[in-house]
Order: sequence, then structure tokens, then C-alpha cells
Amino acid sequence: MSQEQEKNYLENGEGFASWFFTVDHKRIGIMYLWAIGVFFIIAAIASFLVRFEHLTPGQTIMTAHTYNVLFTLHGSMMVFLFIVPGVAASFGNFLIPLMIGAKDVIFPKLNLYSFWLYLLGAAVFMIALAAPADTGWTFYTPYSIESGANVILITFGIFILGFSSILTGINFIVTMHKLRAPGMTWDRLPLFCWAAYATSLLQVLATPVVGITLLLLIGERFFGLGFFDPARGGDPVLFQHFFWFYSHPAVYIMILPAMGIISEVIPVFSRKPIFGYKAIAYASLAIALISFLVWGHHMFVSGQSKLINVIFSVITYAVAVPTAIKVFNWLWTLYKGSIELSTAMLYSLAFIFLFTIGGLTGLFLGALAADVHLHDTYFVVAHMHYVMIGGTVFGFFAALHFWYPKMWGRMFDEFKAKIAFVLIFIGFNVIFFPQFILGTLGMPRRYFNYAPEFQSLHQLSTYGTWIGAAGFILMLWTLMRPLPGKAPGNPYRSLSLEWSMDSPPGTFNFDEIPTITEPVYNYGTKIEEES
Amino acid sequence: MDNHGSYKSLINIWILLMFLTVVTVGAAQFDFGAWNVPIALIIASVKAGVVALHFMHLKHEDGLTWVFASYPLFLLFLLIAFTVTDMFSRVVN
Amino acid sequence: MNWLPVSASTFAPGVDFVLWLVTIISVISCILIGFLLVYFVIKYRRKSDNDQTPAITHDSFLETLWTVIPTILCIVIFIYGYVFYDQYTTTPKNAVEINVTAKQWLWTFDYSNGKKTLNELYVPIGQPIRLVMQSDDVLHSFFVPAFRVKQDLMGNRYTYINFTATKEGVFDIYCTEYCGTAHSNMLGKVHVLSKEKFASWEDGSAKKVQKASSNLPPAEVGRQLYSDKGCVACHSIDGADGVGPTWKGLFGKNRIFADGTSILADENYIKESILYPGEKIVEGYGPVMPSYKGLLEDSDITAIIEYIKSLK
Amino acid sequence: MGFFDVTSKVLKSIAYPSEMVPSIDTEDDGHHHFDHETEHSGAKLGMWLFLATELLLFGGLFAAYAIYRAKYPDMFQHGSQSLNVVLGTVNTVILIFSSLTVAIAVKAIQENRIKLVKIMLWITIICAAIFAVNKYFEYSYKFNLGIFPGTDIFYSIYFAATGVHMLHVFIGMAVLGVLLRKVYKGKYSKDNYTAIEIGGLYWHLVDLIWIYLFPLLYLVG
Repeated sequence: MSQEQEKNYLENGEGFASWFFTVDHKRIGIMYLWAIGVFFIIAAIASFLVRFEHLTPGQTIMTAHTYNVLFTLHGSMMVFLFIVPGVAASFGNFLIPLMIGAKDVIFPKLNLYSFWLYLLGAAVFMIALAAPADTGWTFYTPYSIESGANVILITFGIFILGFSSILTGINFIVTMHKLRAPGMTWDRLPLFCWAAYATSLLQVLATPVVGITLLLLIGERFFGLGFFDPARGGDPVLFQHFFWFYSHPAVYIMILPAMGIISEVIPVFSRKPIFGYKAIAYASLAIALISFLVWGHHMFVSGQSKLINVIFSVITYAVAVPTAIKVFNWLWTLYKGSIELSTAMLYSLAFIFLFTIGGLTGLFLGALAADVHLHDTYFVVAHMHYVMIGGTVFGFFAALHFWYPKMWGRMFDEFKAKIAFVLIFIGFNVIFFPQFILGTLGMPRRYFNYAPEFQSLHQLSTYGTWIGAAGFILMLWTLMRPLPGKAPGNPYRSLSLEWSMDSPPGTFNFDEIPTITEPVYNYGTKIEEES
Repeated sequence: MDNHGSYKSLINIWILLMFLTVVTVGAAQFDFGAWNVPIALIIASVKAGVVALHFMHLKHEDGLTWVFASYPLFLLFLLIAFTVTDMFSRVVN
Repeated sequence: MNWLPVSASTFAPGVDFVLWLVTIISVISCILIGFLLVYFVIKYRRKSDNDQTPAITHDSFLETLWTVIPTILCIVIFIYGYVFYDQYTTTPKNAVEINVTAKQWLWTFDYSNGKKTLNELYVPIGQPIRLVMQSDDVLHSFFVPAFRVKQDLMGNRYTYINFTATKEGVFDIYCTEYCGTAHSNMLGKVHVLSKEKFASWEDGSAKKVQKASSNLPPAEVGRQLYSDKGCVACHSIDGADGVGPTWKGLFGKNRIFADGTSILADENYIKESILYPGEKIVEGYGPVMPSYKGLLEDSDITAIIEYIKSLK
Repeated sequence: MGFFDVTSKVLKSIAYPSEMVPSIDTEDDGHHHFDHETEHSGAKLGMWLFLATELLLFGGLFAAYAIYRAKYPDMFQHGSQSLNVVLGTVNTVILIFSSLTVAIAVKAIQENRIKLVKIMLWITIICAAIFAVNKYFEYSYKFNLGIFPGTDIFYSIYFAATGVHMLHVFIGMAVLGVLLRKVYKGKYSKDNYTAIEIGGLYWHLVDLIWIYLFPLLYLVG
């Protein structure tokens, strides 16, 4: 036994089976990381081609149908295969037990099955690419009923992925309720765990609705059920209601874990306690609850009634406030700190700034009159990417760098990683900022063709993808080639529990379950008068 | 370990459920107009409540389980309330 | 560079006001947050590994401040958004109705006087208009950036748009709800005419005048019609495959139909296909083309045929 | 581990689906890291969360029912009257009875009355089978009349809701079957009955959903 304890989790067993059948949450987390990484790259290539097509109006490198297929592939893959399972399932799996002082999640086998379900769903999804869907990731009826593409398989794949998501969510929630170490009270729980908890709640409660929706869509295609088909007396707007009942909370499934990540990174590199711990923790929960009440703001011009539009607009502004509070809390954590600009910190700071832009542009879309003009234009595309890339993906990259020593037991080249960051940051803004202007000018989204007057902005946006891609490749290159030598257990002098052990951790995390006696962000030695 | 109720009480619950089933079917024989659906739903909810509380031991579970058992009901209510409101407030002036 | 399209309806200034309002709020917030971010990073950069930092965990005043101010701003934005939206969705009493039908990938406009146009909407300036819209197939969305109006269309149910144009000119119509392969070609134009010009358009005299004065060769007129009447959505002119067969090299070619018969594509065949597209379906294509009967005059059809002839 | 071991493991997990039931058995794979009470309450909490998702899965159907019933009252009137109330009532009685037997089974295992557990689980599974057979007759009768999913929205809802419910009946039967097999193997006792309890919870949910579907579809025409 003691022999085994000395081995870290990476060394404990070799070969494919030792990974594929493992119940070790850390290995499962790593496998998720690889899987979502692969899908991220495929989907990113699709978006790269889509942008390339826009170098000139009309046909540049592909036909209209190919274009429609590619943006559908990009959207659905990014959403369902990368970003929804992404941060929660990979870093959540790896970190939650370490952070709460447990040896594993509460249902280790179920955890493995969830991963298998994820792979199965992804496989079905990939098989569907034989006749790829051209419906957009939203699958709006009745086009998705009539389209000649393989909509049934692709939605069935997503259905399976949904179950994987639900089971992971249940696992995390119960783990956090039942397996916290002694003294790890809720008000000492790391904010990443709070965020993962809120995320899991959303996964568990929102996913089934999209599950039945997609099942009914399959039924529409098989039997002509007619719920969503106006030709059969159904209502396409109902499909949108069901779809967004899931997909709006899903936005928070995507962003909350990233918020959790930067709540971990910023205190460490500022050597300050997180400002307003309770506010951030409760804001996570508040967002999780309110996000179920705002789905209709995706449908202001869909034919939804005016009354419902107004109600949804009001509630939408209510969810903006806790988000704003979080931004200021992160900002004020920096105040009077001792700030080290590590790569992870750079990504986190960029998160604050870009997410602020993403959030503020959301204010445009929540306003009824403005949304009538902006809906389904590039403005929405830009807004969404500022939240999803500037938010989630930057948070994800911050995590990749921050926990790199813990995961792999090695360090990476900070200098190269910072150059990669600069390229990605510039590239990202060059891609998406022009799209805000395209949107306000009235350029509709999902357009293969466009009017010549939009060409310069479109070209600028396309050039951005080249800068971003260069940065991303440099980042991968850097991370794939760690520096020689073993990483120390706690290179950043963090106080969080996962850093209290060797890097990488042993198979069973803790030889002995620790007892927690202090708040988690207990930085700051100079005692000041509290206001 | 939780070990609640007796066989006899389980059977009593079952008899109550059977009785409520008879009431449901019986009530359906009369036309209460607009009240048909609410009456059916109220009886069904009583039955569901009895099953949850006694057969599923919700009565003996902690507050957390109650929260997880009741929150989806709230969401279900939201889903139905918002979609139905939309559907019937679409009249244009 | 201008970031908003021309403002050509009574609703547009309201939308622009909201856009400006939120833009100003956003820019100020962004600068504030960006400035603080950079300032803190520089001012409080790590000087040594043993920097002493204070344990500030909360500040009631600040927290109240950044809860209350965003709340107030949100309420203000909501109210303005609502007020203008309310005006937009309320139909004026004297509104003139025009029926709009969307079909993959065409707009059809039916006027109360029996006129019918394709992809070209004619409205008089200053007259409240109410579009009564329905789709024949999948979802579409009617969007005129210059008017700042947008509304989805669906089957089996009417949806509405109200607007009053305030500027003469020609403005773009886009379909903004993804509707399949040729979604981005489902374009149209709104012609806002002065009252007099609209009246003459209504009684048909304008068209004749315009025609008489036009001394373009028929093939040129055909090229114009090709993009104006929506042919472009489905038929390519460069040989690329689309929803319908390409026009390139069409004339004089042997056409094979779904039922196995075939015919040489001459003037009469093309005319028949325009007026009665369901009669002969070319193999490999669906029976999706709408009839142009009543939408094109004979001289238009001749022009289109001339244009097809020119596409070798 | 080589290729052969991997293949055999995959095949094994397909051939013995009982291995797919969440790991709540005490003779787990040595990865046991918390006490029995945590495991028991954790498994129950997890199951309740899962039931929440199941409820919301049906939620979409209930919402569709509410909307279309209000939109097409006549269609629902006619459709509902064409359903066989007797069969529906019989199925309701059967499901409620099977709920009772599962509840007794849970009670019995807590008292180590293994034989009673076996009888009760058997009865439950048989009830489920009878339910399925009745449903089969109902469906085929409708098919003979030329009524299919898609005939009109009422029948679409009828078939979709009862179909998804039927799927849950089958899953429930499979779960109970696995549990029964393990009871025969002597895996459960009064110290280890979590699996039976949460399997029972699942079966009660199947009953709960039917308690709503029955009046909504068959009775309130």
C-alpha cells in the first residue's frame, strides 16, 4: 500500500486501459481535457474556414451549403462538445475533490460512465457528420424538420451528451454536500467549488428540458408529431421556448466555472483575500436561479407576445446586477495587492476586461427597442463571443496555465506563454470588435454572402483569426513542451488545499483527510482596520 | 438507518390511493365545465403527494432533499406559466 | 466611420437614442474598469516576494455603491427600451396594410389595390404602414436596417411590423432568420416614394414612363430583373449548382426531367418554366419554384430570356 | 494491460449491464473512501436529483399538453374520449399496486426478510409486464384504426407521453431485474440495501408520472 501511495496519479498504471477504465477523478478530468481539446481544435478550424470565406463577398473558397454546414458544425461542436462539458467536467473533476479535501468524487464509477457517455455522444455526433446538418446549432423548426441533413443522429448525439452532463452534475453536487473535509464549511469552500456547484445545479435542472425537446424533434422527423411544425398545427415558437429554457441557463453552465477559475487565480497572484467572498458565492447561486427566468430574451422578435417580451426584458436586467457585482469584486481584489503578472494572471485580467465588454453589450440586447434592430445580426455574434471566448475560453486558458504544475508535475515556459497570450488577446479583439459595428450597421448573421460595403470590416475580422490562430498554436507548443525538472508542490504559495500536496498528486490525493481551520483566501498579513 | 412505518401503514396508504383513483374516475363522469382539469389535477397531486411522502419516504428526508424535490416543480411551473402566458397574450391590438 | 445605418423611419431615432445611451454608459464603464485594472496592476505590482498586503475582505460602502449604480442604470435602460418598443408595437389608426409572404427565398408583397411585387416593397413617405406577414415554409425574418424594424415570419400565423418611413430612397431588406441554403440571397429593397410618385406607381404610369425612357438592351434589363426579382437566390450564372439549375449555358441545352422526358430549352420552354414552374421539373431538383404568373410582364420575361441567352 | 484485456473489459461491461448500475455496492473496486452512512445518504440525494431531471424531462410534454389543450379543446375532447378508460384505469391500479410492492420490498430488506423481498420484487416486475402488455393492446388497437403519432396533436401528445413513460417502465423493469438477481446472489441485507431503496425511488417516479398522465389523457375529455 505504501508503495502505491508514493506513486503519483500519472504514474499509477500505464497504457490505455489504465486510463480508460480508471475511476480516479484526476485521470477522468485529464481525459475530458484531451477530448474537449480535440473537439475545440476541430470546431476552431471550422470557424477559421468560415471566417476565411468572408474575405470577399460571394463565394471565396466554398459554396453556400458548405458554409452553412461549417457554421453549424462550429456552433454545435463548440457548445455541446467543448464549452458545456468543458471546464466543468475537466477541471471540475480534477479539482473539486482536491479542493474540498476528499479522496474522490462520491460516485467514482458513475463518473467514469459519464465520461463514456460523453464519448458515445460525441461518437454519434461525429457519425452524423456523414450528412452534416445545416440547421445552425439552434435547430429551429420547421427548417430542422425539413432539412435533408442527418438531424436525427446529431440531435440524438446531443441527447446522450446531455445525460453525461446530468450525471456529472449530480455527482458533483452530492460530492460537495457529502464529502467536504472536516472544517470545510460552506463559507470556507473555494469559489471554484461554489461556481461548480451552481453549474451542476443548472446542468441537472436545465438539461432534461433540452433532452425532451430534441427527442420531440426526432419524433417530428420520424412520425411528424407536429408540436413544432406550423403545417401540422404546431408552433415553432414553442420549440424556441423549450430550446432556450435550456440554452440560456447553458450560457451560465459555460461561464460560471470560468468565473470560479479566475476567483482562484486572482487572489493567489495578488496575495490578497478575494474581495467580497460571500457576494461572489451568493452571486453564483443567484445567477444559477435567475438564469432560468430570462430565456425569452432570445426571442424578442420571434413572434413571442409583447407582454412576455416586457417581462423577460425586466428579469434580464435583474440578472445583470449580480454579474456586475462580481466584476467589481475581482477588480477590488487587486487593490493594494502584490500583483504578479503570471500567464494565468494575464488571462484572468483579460477575462475581467473582455467579460465586461461582453456583459455591457448584453445591455444593448436586453433593451427591447435596441434588440429589435440588433437581433440576429453580427452584434449578437460579437457579444456572444466576448462572453464565450473572452470569458469562458480565457478562463479556461487561465486554468490550463494555473494548474499546469499540479496536473503534470512540470513547469512551462512563462515567457513564450505570455507572447502567446498577447497574440491571442490581440487576435481575439481584432476578430470580434469589428463585428459589433457590422451588427449595428445591420449585417445579419449566418450570411454566406454580404454587401460590398461590409467588406473592409469582414476582412479585418478575418485577419484577426490569423493572429489568434498563431497565438493558439504558440500556446499549445509551449504547453506541450514543459521545462525540465519537477514542479514544486506549491509554486505560487497558494493557500488552497490542492496546493498542499505534491505535484502531481498521489492517486488517493490525501494520505489522511485534512481538517480545515482557516478561510481559504487567508492572504494578507498586514491587518488593517476594516470599514 | 431509516426504518419507517409498518407494513400495515403501507397497505393503508395503498388503500387510500385506490380510493383516490376511484374518486378520479368517478369525478370524470360528471362535467364540471372549466373545473374538470383543476379537479383532476388536484386529486392527482394529492395522490402524488401521498406516494412521495410515504412510499418514497420524503416525510423522513432532510431539508436538502425537500429542496431538490420541490425545485423542479417550481421550474416546471415556470416553463408552463411562461409558455402558456405567451401563447394567450399574443392578441394584437 | 459611421456605426449606424441611415435613419429612415419614425422608430429609428428612438432605437438610436437607446443605442447611444447604452454606448455611452458602456464606454464610460469600460474605461473606468480598464483604467483601474491597469492602474492597480502597475501601482501594486509585486516588488518583493515578501510584500505585505492588507486583508481587505469587504467594504460596505463600495459594495453598496456598485450594487446600486448598476441597478439604477439597468432600470433606466429598460425603461427607454420599453418606451420606444411600445410605440413601435402600437399600430397607428390610419395605417395602410400590406401583406407580406416569405418563401424560400423570396419576398412577395400584396397591396390593397391588387398590385403584387416581388422583393420590392413600395411605400409612400410619411404614411404609417402595417405589414401583415406570413411564411409559406420555414421561419424567415423581415429586417430593414434603415427602419430599425425586424420581425420573424412563420407558417400558420400572422406577425406584424409597423413603420412610417421618413426619408425617400431605396433601402435594403434582409432575411435575418436562417432559412436554408440561399438564406443570404433572400434580399429585397424598400422603395420609399414621395406621395406623388407613389400615386403614379400605384396607377401603373410610373412603370411605363420608366420603361419608355429606358433604352437598355433587353439582356441588360434581364440582368437587372435577375437580381431584383429574386432569381439570384436559386439560380447561379456562373455554372455553380444551387437550389435550382444554373442559367449558364442553359439556352439551347437538352433538359432531362424528373419523369424521364426531355426537351430542348428554347424560349417557350423558359417562359413556361417561369410561369408554370411545376410543369417540368429538371432531374435532381425539387418542385420548389413559385410561379411568376402576374408578377412579370411579357416584356420582362423576354428580357430574362435574352439575358439567359447571353450566358454562354 | 494489452489490447486483449481492454477488449474483454469492454465486452464484459456490455455483456453484464448490471455492472453499469452506479457503484453503490460495498464490494466495490477497493476505491472505497467514505463511510457507509455517507454512501447511503449520498446515493439517495443523487437519486432525488436524478428524479428531478426525470420530472423536467416530462415537463416539456406537460407544457406542450397545457398549450395545445387550451388551443384545441375540441381535438382534445374527441381524442380523450376515444381512449380506453377501462384499460387506463386497470393500468393505474396495477402501477399503484406495484408501487406498494416496491415499498414493501424496501421495508422488508431493512428487516432482512429476503424471501419477502424476492416475492415483492417479482410481483413488481410482473405488474410492470402486465402494464406493458396492456399498453401494447392499446397501441395496436389505435394502429388498427389508423391512428398513429402525428394523426393530430392530441394523439402525438398521447403517444409521445405514454411512449416516453413506457420507456421508463422498461428501464424500471431492467433496474428491478438487476436488483432481483443480486438479491438472489445474496448481495443485500439490512446493512446494505441502498441499491434497492434508490431503485424503488425510481419505480415510484414511474408511478408518479402515470398518476398525472392518466387523468390528463384519459379522463378530462
